[in-house]
Amino acid sequence: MELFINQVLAGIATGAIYACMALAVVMIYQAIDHLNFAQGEMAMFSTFIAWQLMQWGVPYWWAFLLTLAFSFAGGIAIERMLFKPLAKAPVLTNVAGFIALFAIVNSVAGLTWDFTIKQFPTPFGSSPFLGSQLISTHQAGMIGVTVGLLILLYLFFQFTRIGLAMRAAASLPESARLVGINTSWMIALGWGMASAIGAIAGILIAPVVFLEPNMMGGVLIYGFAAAVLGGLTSPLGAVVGGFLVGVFENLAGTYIPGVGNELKLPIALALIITVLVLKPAGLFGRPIVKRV
Amino acid sequence: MTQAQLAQGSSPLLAVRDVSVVFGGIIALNGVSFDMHKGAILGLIGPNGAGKTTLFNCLSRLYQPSSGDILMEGASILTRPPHRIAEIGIGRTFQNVALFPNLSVLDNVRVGTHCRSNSDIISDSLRLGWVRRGEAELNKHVHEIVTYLGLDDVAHTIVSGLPFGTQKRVELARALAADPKILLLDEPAGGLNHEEVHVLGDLIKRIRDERHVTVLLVEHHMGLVMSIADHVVALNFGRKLAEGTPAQVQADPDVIKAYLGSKDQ
Amino acid sequence: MSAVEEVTSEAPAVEAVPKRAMTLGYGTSLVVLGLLIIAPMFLKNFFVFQMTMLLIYALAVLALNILTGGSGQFSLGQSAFYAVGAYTSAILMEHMGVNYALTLPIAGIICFGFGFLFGQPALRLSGIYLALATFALAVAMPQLLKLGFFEHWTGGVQGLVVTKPDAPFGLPISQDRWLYYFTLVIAIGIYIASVNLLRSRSGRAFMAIRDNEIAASAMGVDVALYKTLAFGVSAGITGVAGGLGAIAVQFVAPDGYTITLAISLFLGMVVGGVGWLPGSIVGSAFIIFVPNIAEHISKGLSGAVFGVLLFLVIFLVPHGARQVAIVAQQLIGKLKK
Amino acid sequence: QKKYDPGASDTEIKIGNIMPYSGPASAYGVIAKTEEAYFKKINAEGGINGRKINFISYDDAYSPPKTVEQARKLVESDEALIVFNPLGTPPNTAIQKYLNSKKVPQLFVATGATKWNDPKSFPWTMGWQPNYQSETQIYAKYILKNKPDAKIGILYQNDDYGKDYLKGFKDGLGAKAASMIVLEESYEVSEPTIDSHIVKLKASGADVFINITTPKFAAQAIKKNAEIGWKPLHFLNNVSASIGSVMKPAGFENAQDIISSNYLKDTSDPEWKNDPGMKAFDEFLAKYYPEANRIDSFVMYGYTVAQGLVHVLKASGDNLTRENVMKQAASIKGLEIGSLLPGIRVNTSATDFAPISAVQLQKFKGETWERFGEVIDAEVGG
Amino acid sequence: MTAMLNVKDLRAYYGQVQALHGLSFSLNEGSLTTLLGANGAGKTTTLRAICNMVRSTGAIEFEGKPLSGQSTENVVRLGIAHVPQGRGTFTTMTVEENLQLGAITRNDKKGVVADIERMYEHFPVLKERHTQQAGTLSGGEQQMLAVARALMLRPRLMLLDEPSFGLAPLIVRELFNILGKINREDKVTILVVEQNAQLALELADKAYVIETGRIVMSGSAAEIANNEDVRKSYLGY
Ligand SMILES: Nc1ncnc2c1ncn2[C@@H]1O[C@H](COP(=O)(O)OP(=O)(O)OP(=O)(O)O)[C@@H](O)[C@H]1O
Ligand SMILES: Nc1ncnc2c1ncn2[C@@H]1O[C@H](COP(=O)(O)OP(=O)(O)OP(=O)(O)O)[C@@H](O)[C@H]1O
Ligand SMILES: CC(C)C[C@H](N)C(=O)O
Ligand SMILES: [Mg+2]
Ligand SMILES: [Mg+2]
Repeated sequence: MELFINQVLAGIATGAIYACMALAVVMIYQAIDHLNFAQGEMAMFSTFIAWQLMQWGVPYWWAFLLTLAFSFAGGIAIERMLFKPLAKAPVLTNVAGFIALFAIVNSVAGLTWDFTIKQFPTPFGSSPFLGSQLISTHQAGMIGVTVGLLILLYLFFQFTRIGLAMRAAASLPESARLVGINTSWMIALGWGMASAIGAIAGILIAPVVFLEPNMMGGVLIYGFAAAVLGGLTSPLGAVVGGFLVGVFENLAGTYIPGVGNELKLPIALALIITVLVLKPAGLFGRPIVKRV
Repeated sequence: MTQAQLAQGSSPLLAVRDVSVVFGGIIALNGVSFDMHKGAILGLIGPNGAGKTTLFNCLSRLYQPSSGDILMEGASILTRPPHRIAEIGIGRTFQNVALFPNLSVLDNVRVGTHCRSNSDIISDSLRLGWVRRGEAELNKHVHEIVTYLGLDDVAHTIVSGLPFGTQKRVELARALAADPKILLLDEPAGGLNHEEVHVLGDLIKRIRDERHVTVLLVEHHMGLVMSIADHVVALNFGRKLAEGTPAQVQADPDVIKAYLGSKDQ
Repeated sequence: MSAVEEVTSEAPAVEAVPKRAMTLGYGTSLVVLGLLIIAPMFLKNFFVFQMTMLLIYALAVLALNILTGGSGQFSLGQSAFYAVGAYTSAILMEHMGVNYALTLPIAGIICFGFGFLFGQPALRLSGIYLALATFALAVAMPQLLKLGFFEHWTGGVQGLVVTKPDAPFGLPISQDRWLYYFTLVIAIGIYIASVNLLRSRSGRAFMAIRDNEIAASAMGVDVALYKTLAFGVSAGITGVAGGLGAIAVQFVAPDGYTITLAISLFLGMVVGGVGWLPGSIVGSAFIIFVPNIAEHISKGLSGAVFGVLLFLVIFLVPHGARQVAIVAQQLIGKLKK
Repeated sequence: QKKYDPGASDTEIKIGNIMPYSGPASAYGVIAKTEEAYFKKINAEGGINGRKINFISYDDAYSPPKTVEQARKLVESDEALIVFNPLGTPPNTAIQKYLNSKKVPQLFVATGATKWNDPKSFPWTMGWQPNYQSETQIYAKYILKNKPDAKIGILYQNDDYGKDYLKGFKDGLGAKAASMIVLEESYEVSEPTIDSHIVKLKASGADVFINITTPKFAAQAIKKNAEIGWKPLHFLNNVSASIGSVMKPAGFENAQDIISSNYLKDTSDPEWKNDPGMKAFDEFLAKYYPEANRIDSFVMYGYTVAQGLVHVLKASGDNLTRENVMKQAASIKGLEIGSLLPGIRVNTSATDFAPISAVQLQKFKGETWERFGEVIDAEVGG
Repeated sequence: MTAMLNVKDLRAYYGQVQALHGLSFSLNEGSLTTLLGANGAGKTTTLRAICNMVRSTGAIEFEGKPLSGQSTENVVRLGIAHVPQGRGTFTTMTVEENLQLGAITRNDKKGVVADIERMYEHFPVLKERHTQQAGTLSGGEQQMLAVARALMLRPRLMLLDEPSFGLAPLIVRELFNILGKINREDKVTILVVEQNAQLALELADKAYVIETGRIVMSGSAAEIANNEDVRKSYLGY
């Protein structure tokens, strides 16, 4: 029983990482109607920027804010330079573009900061949280920030005009233009916001997994899985999905005999697929009905 | 005497029995029943949202009625999956045009023959003799239909750039390619001007007469319905409001109130 | 509640090609074929080996193209099918002494079955959801191959070394050349069969599904069946490619069949032109040679250089090699006038 | 009398190499970059017996099929004399048969798998570093001796490297393995964190922790142990025994008393501040590879193995045939390299294809490794 | 009366295909003009060209300002609402969100809320369905939504592409009443492409007939309605 509780708590702690990334995934999905495979790498790069600033002596919170600003601007710049020209290209060509971006960012980060792991500071400290040795204050802080971000995103998409416009631009650009939405800038804005949220995710994740150019590889897979499980249209779903994936994979790894550990990820993914087969829009996504 | 009248008395080709459809809280169809007799053109009218398209979707098994039954030549179709509807002779067009946008007109029509042919992926890959002969025959049939509907000029064109009215005609061709017994037409006159509607009316009648197809026609263009339908059913809020000859229905006060509106209003 | 199919709405993931544009004209085909037959006679063994790999990956790209360009389903899981094909051949050859040529149809059939079965749950998914499911398959495959449970057969993390076949009947050509021509014959056979398939009733059913599922089903197309068949066919061809790959490389190991392979095949398809079968070989050349060019330009930044080259290609020809072919065709047309 | 095989001439020696510069294993790329820098140094200083080294290194992204392609390119197209220090067990396995059939030396492979020391079946393949199995055997013997009632928990990476270590450890424990090991946990490199495994290991009640992980995961494990207050006797594999790139990020306070073993000098260890070997290393870096991150243990690794190769080539003299290179590689006697720990030398023979086969145990104290005990010969079976 | 929209020598292309061959016409402020033409004549293309949704050449001026080179969204922001052929419903969003999107460029929150209520009065069925996913509405219901969404912009010029498409006769008449009303009372200039020529000509001041991308006839609505050919092709008497 103690092991069970421990694994659930450890799962929640890891789940916070996935949830964080999943929020960024949902953000970009709402903005461009697609998953950006380079998103994890962009987050990693932002985190390196923060790290570099701190190496240069910038205090934590200043580095944090500067990184957010940089990431936001960087996201917009990437969209303007690399993806705007592909706006009319087929969707799959854009996906190829994401892969190219992935390769570029990863490789540049590797050359600039090499592959040794870097320690990344946490503003929350890493002492045990509330006396429990299973969750550190950093992880608790991370859960807090994730939930905070979730609320902000939810409010943004549901209650602001720009959130509505962004969703419209992603789902049907032609009609969006016909109601006066500058679709192209909505997409750029979406990239900017997704990039900034990614930066927050990276900064929160790095103290746990250590900063290095490949730190987001695994995280992104789980982030996608979590977002898809929760429903790509729902920030709440993304967060719940993140925690569920975290907890479930731990329990699977612990309790499914024999194959458990080696197949932790496949089993978690298989579960997600099962859920999707039963509920194609994810747990919290609004099912979209097609009719003729 | 029309064929429809001749067929009266005999058992209906298609019988809709007390069909209801519910979406969440919305009752889209509420106990609708009517018969279709061989060779008839049956007009189905009613206000927007009355449930006409929903009924079509039940007939082509895209929707599952929550109660009631639909009988084709006496046998229920509700046990059939959607893709096994075409083979019993129910063909349809779609209100909002549902072509295969990246295929040519000919290929769209060829897909229409899917239920009338059979071959498997292996024979297809090897292009076995009988597959080749089948394709040749099918091509003849498809070209005949394309010509019949006056689509020769655009036969090799990709359909997505065609004018709306032409696309509707391609849909009609595609439906005809399967040699249906019943043709379900959902607003075929949409986007056509008066003259074009007239031509369409003649075409539908010709199809009925020459190809022995029974037609169920949903249309808001009253001129068309009144001129070609033998029999009209009016729906409102998912219920049958009236049924009879075009003249009867057109004069029905309920229909006027709910659907036609009086001229001097 | 009625049984309305709850289809997640997705812009069709695939920008489709009109069917007539899916293949090459006879003249061009013959020229390409001639080159493929003659070139290896004058090349060093190493280049012959590279050309063999070129054909093998071209087959795998072609398989993905049938799935995506043909039936509109997206797959990031092709590496898994490739792996199953490779391991099937390797195990049959090394553990059971089956002749290498015989292992290929077996690999194809096993992969067809595997793909067909995988297609079942994938049926309910489309677009991104399908992408995730196939992605999961790709991620899971190396881990499955490592499982201690199968270790006796798969060699676990160590993999299996495969013996390279000699030319039969004492033909006086090198192993590499023999394998090349062997692969070429298979590749041509599969290419022709694929073209036939897409031009037939089944192929039209695939494309109808790609363009409009609901309408396809109203025309009598068994959407579920054809979607899973497309998966099966695609997996089967990929499996044959995998088997050939195992023989050519003489080694199978879990690390050879990671998601990176699936991504490469995907890039090959995009670069070659989605839905344009002859593009497969162009795409295959891209994924084999461009990384080499990239590392030649800069070792430390080879990834970045590769990314930049890829961006250049998709900026210039967002529709892939197909676009080049169309432009060329128009030019030739003009010249002829 | 001069004798040459392809790749060697009066003016140059072509050395082939394969490394994962891209993809998930790209961290190892610096090994070849360091080697390249070192050969630059050798060339600048006049080359080897007057011949310049032409170092041709290709990227295989750690994918065996690509390794085969690159190896064949090196042999058949570039006509390199040897393939030197290709990295990783699966990639090396993929090309072993080919290189042996072509009689091209596959020299000093960059992996610690045990199978490279097999001159009978593969006379053209030779390892370099102490093999993984013997390292964990040493830990096993240490445990048997000092803590015979240990309850052991193991965490290992689920690949060839982890499994090789695991096997060595179990062999080392012998019959007692089953009773002493309470939990074997494996993780995949795709996992973002290994926290849950640590939680599980703690819950298993283990009081000895065998940590077979690569640097990132090693640091995570050390840190997590401290966070959840698990204080077992902690053995860390040599792969991750770097002060600068593992212990420091994990936090020195969390790393106290960890036991490991090494054969190379740790660049971050203050002990070597005035060591001539380390000084030479720093001079080399300053002049030929200034952008290097000197705390990266792979830099030291590449620097050392490159010197091993230079020794072999020098010894080959003017007889630069593949056969002679292999022969010279198999007859290194007591070679000292400045970056090896005192007392550790390179030794090979016609029947011993394990150049470095000695290690020394060490314990982490304060901010440095304290070596203890003898230099142990670590050859499996030997 | 001044010309609000001036179109000169408009040519439009789909790829290599030319769809419009030099159209010129103008709309007076506050007028209601109808555009008639057979299937594929180029009516839709004309409206799309005004909003810069197809590649075109020629001069289009709106209140003296050239529209060419402006992006679609900027054209809309000038107060030009477009009810596109095929409705352009945001199918995955709710009915109410669709209406809000119509007013996305407006800044008067209260006015928007009031206008949504007004649309619900015009089309009560939309109110009933305001939380329903718009893509599941019936064809006619979606058409109403498209018109309502365009009205939400509070446009000064409205371009309607077959607004009566798929609407029941009763609703068609209501729709035209509404159009007439906003034209008269709110002084909204209207250009409507319509197959129900009779109704359109009844309501319009002016009419153009277009054939294969060229204007072949123009005049007051009454004149056009009396033309022999028009009667035969479009009115049927
Ligand atoms: N999938 C669905 N989910 C929810 N409501 C639906 C769905 N499909 C149809 N409806 C509702 O059912 C009612 C009937 O729709 P249907 O399309 O059958 O109308 P119709 O008679 O064809 O109207 P029109 O003439 O406008 O095409 C409509 O009010 C519509 O909103
Ligand atoms: N996307 C497109 N690609 C190629 N050609 C097109 C495209 N859209 C329209 N066309 C062509 O342009 C011409 C004019 O079409 P348009 O849609 O403007 O006609 P329309 O008068 O609105 O007719 P309708 O609405 O009845 O189809 C037609 O010949 C049509 O085939
Ligand atoms: C020390 C490293 C170069 C060896 C590496 N861990 C491998 O076996 O792949
Ligand atoms: Mg309808
Ligand atoms: Mg039009």
